[in-house]
Amino acid sequence: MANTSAAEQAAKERALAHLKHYFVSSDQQFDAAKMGMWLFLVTEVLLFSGMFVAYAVYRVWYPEVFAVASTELNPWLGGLNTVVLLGSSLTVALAIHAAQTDKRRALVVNLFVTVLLAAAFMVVKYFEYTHKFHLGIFPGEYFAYEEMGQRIVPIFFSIYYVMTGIHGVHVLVGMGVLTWLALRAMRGHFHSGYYTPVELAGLYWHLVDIIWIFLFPLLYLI
Amino acid sequence: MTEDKDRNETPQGQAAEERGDYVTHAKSIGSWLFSLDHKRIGMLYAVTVAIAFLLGGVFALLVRAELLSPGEDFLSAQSYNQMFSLHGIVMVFGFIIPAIPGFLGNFLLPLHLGAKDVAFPRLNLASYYLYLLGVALILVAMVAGSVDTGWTFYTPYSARTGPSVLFLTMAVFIAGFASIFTGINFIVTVHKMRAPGMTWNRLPLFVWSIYSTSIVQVLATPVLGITVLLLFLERLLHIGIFDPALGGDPILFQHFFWFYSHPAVYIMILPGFGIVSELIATFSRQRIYGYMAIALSSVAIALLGFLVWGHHMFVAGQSVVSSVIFSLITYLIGIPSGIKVFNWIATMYKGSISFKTPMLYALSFLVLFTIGGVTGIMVGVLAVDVHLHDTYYVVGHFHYVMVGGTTIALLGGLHYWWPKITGRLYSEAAGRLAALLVFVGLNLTFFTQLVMGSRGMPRRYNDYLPEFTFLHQLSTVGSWIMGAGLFLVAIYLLVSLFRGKKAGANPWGGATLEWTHTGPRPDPHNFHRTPFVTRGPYEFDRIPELVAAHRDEPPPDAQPDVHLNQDRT
Amino acid sequence: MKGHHITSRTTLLKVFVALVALTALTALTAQIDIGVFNIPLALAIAGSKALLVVLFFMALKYDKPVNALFFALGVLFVVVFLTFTLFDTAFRGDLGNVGKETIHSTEEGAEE
Amino acid sequence: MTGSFWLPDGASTLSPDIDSLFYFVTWASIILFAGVAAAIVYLAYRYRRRPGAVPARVKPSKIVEISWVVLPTILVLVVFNWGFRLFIEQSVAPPNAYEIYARGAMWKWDFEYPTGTVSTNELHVPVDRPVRLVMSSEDVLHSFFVPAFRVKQDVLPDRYSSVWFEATRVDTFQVFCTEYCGAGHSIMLASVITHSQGDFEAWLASAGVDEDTPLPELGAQLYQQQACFACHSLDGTAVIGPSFAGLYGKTETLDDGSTALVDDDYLRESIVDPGAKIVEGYQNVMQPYAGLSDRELSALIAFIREQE
Repeated sequence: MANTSAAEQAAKERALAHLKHYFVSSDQQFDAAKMGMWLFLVTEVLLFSGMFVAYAVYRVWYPEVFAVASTELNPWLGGLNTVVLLGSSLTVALAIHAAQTDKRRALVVNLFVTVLLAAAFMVVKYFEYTHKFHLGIFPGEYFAYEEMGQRIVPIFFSIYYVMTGIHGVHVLVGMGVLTWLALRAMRGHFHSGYYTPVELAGLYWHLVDIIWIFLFPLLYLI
Repeated sequence: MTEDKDRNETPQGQAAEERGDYVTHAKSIGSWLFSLDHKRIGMLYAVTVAIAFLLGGVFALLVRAELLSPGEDFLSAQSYNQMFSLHGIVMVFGFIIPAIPGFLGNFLLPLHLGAKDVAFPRLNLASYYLYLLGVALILVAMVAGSVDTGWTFYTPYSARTGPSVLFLTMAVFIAGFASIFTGINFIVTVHKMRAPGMTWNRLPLFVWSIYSTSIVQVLATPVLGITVLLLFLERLLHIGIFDPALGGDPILFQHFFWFYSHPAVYIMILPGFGIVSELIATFSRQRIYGYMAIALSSVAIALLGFLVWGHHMFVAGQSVVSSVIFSLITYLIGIPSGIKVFNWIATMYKGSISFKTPMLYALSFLVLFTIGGVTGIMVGVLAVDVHLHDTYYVVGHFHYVMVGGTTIALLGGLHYWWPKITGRLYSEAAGRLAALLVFVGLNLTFFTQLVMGSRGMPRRYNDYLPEFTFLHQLSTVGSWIMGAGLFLVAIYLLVSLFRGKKAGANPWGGATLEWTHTGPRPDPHNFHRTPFVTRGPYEFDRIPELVAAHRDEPPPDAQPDVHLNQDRT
Repeated sequence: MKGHHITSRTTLLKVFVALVALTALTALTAQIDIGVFNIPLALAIAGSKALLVVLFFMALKYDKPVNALFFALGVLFVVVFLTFTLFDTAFRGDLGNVGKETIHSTEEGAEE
Repeated sequence: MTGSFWLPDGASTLSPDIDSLFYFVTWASIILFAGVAAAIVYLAYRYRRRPGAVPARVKPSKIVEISWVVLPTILVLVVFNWGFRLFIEQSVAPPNAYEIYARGAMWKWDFEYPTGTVSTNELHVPVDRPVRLVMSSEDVLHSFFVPAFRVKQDVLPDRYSSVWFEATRVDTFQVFCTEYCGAGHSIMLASVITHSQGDFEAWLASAGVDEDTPLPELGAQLYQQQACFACHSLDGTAVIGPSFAGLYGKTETLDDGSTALVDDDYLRESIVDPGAKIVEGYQNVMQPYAGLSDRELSALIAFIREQE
């Protein structure tokens, strides 16, 4: 028993090093940070909700055009991307687990694997985009792709580009943050007493994954 | 009027004097511009918001001056449209949304909660600079061949007019982030940073209203972000979602825009409610009547505010089903506002009412907001709105609520907390004269607009039929009187900075923590000992003996780290 | 640290396997055309996947209830935004004061 | 504008009902406002701060709190229901309504009758008979508003929106555009002219063609009717388009640097296809007037030629 309480004591001292003067205890600081992050995630959900509303409105008006246009997207690449992102969600959760249990090596490895999986996601996206540009499928007015008619199909692809584009930007931002955290983890900044940044980056990354979980069926499958 | 001198010496140790209060403890420019102290950030907001208000006011006076006579006086149609657009944009995004949360909210929230600072001070400073960048970009949009789309920038007109709409969309996108981060910051502060003993039903009503405003800011502003982003892409890549030529639907843009903009009007008025609750209670020296009713009606307005945006679009071509649903829910949201007004009036019953300037503004708020409210009920009626929509009646309605409501409440709050912010007293006579001028000018300006509107005068017209000339002239004269009143306020407040009498710690006999637990100006970390709260915010009858007997100190048996807010989420 | 829940690695792996399985399920069910139930089914599967991620990966299940309240409020207002906008667009032109179809589509219909 | 303090004279079958609802809400508001103001004045005076007066504790009573929730809710739902029923009547045009197509364009209104004749900025309608306007816009959002009939409906590009009214007296009524549409938003005016049934038919028959009026005079009428005045002045000041004063015979420098002599063909082309030649310093915002007959075109040109 003695050593666990000693480890407990050590973790408490290291945590106090990060305690801000206006907080009363590091638990309060950690809970405040997490609540702030959850509120930020709500704003991200509402940001994407705008695009889901645009998708729903035009789907209700032109169901058959949307069904036809979505056949142009390759469901296999979409499915692969979904599994890649689910994997990255797992590894970021494992990273948090490692930080909580003071396994620094596992933390660094998991963070880097997450970044790699995210990069793989972006590469698959790159191929999808270039394939479409090659066919002449551009957003809105520059749409030059005859097979499916000219009227509402460009709107489907505009919504597709806006949704996946903004989601892609969020993936890139996530990659940047996770890489920065991995570098700090290598220098031993995070341990069971102080791992808030890893926790918050994990929450953000899970949300980016959830957005793709909804994007995949709506755009690729139905 | 008897000054309440007997009880404003609070238990201040000697330490405060050497270190100086939040203003004097550091003098350099950097200590102000990059300060993490919520009170100094509040001051930065105050200066920028005042400049934005001055700018918006000048545009308003130009618009009214052009309308003095029919035909083209000194503004061409194009520049008149730019003028009213800029008046709208600068006033909405530059002044009225950030003003009370940014200035008074920042300054007072930690003080009201008994906390040392907000939950995320760095985020607080970042929010200020994002807001500043947003206002700067609006000015760039103004100079670069300005915007003539009105503050609503409806497509397809906004998609085809001059290029400066791009600057405008960027400015609004960035200023939106400032609003989101402030909202997040305040919600976490209220949940996590309350002093021991400060339970939810002991929070001052100003905190309740700022909390409700933050809920609306967090839930509504992201949709403005996506709306403005889609408009930006519409103009750059012609993505066609709002462009009828490509099969898009301009009414969808109105849905996106008003999903943010109606809750935004509650972002504007809720803080005003908070200030009026504080003023009415303190100057009637009476506990608020129906404390929980007022507190919960703020939250109810915040949440219901998201279900009513369609009442801006009754004649825009939306389906009759949605118009009927929106009109019905619009009525349900009128009720909480009514509850508040009735409860404020009931608070004055059996009170001991003093008529200092803040109370004059609070009473004129009650009168003007009632007019704003009932005209809101009028434009909420489906059949009558068909006649009144987009006429000066609507202009009169929302100015009664925004100028007669929020701006008057802000002026009341400014005078009420002026001694606590600057440590000086302003001249009471000048204050009352200015309040009268503003009241008269406001009614003259906007009541005539109500009459013009119901007679069929459309809004956003730079030229009008001769029969409206007299009413326009009345309205313009009214705007001069109100302008003079506001200018007078600016003068005597600035004068009081240098030559005002020194104020005590509690010149009005307020009962909330910033009056009873800090010196004339709060020191950098607000409180010497985190206050242990044992009473409600408006229990004036319990102040004297409590302060005298130091019973506000934590009771000896309380464990040192007893933090009641820990176990409560 | 006291009070911080640590989700065991086995639960994380089990949740991951469930998520991949659901992805496969939604990919398969999309092939077979079940008419009007296509969209609700796809949304139901995506919703359950999202719930799994939120409860276990983001540990909302073991977290303070107020965070769950905020997230639920956000999702509620997305639903409000969606349904009230669809009240308009799905029923547009219900009483004839506005055209049910756009002029372009009526002309196109007339041409064929 | 005669009419009561608040509202212009109503001239449609529905306007009396709408006015009575408007007055009900106005009077209810005035009574509520008077009550609030009286309570404030009384309480402020009765309980003004006097030395030594200690405010007495007031226990908030549940009944009072409930009453000022329930009473306003009832009042407000009554008003909603009344407004709802009227709105349904406003939205559904009677089946036998006389249909006219209206087109809103940047800063003018065109009204096309079943007989094919197109009248600009002047809507002639029979009195005591329901008229249904089927409206669409050629560019941005506009809104058709006739205060006297208490009707308003936004005019949308690419989607028909309709409004109906039944005039109750013979008169001329003002039409406004109430959805912001740019520089000419405030001069995009038109007028509704009601006739008895016989006069209306007579106007409809003659409106199509009139051979006798001399060209310059017809041109002057068209200058007003087609709202040329909105953008082209006669006194040399440039408004949105070049002024007609001394225009004929001038050589204009165009925005691509070339020059063009202003003669009959230049004027005809500038009316039918304004985008072809844009004079330096002006924007390409003019709508093509393709609907004018040859006689109307030559009348306009004759009129412009006369302007020094």
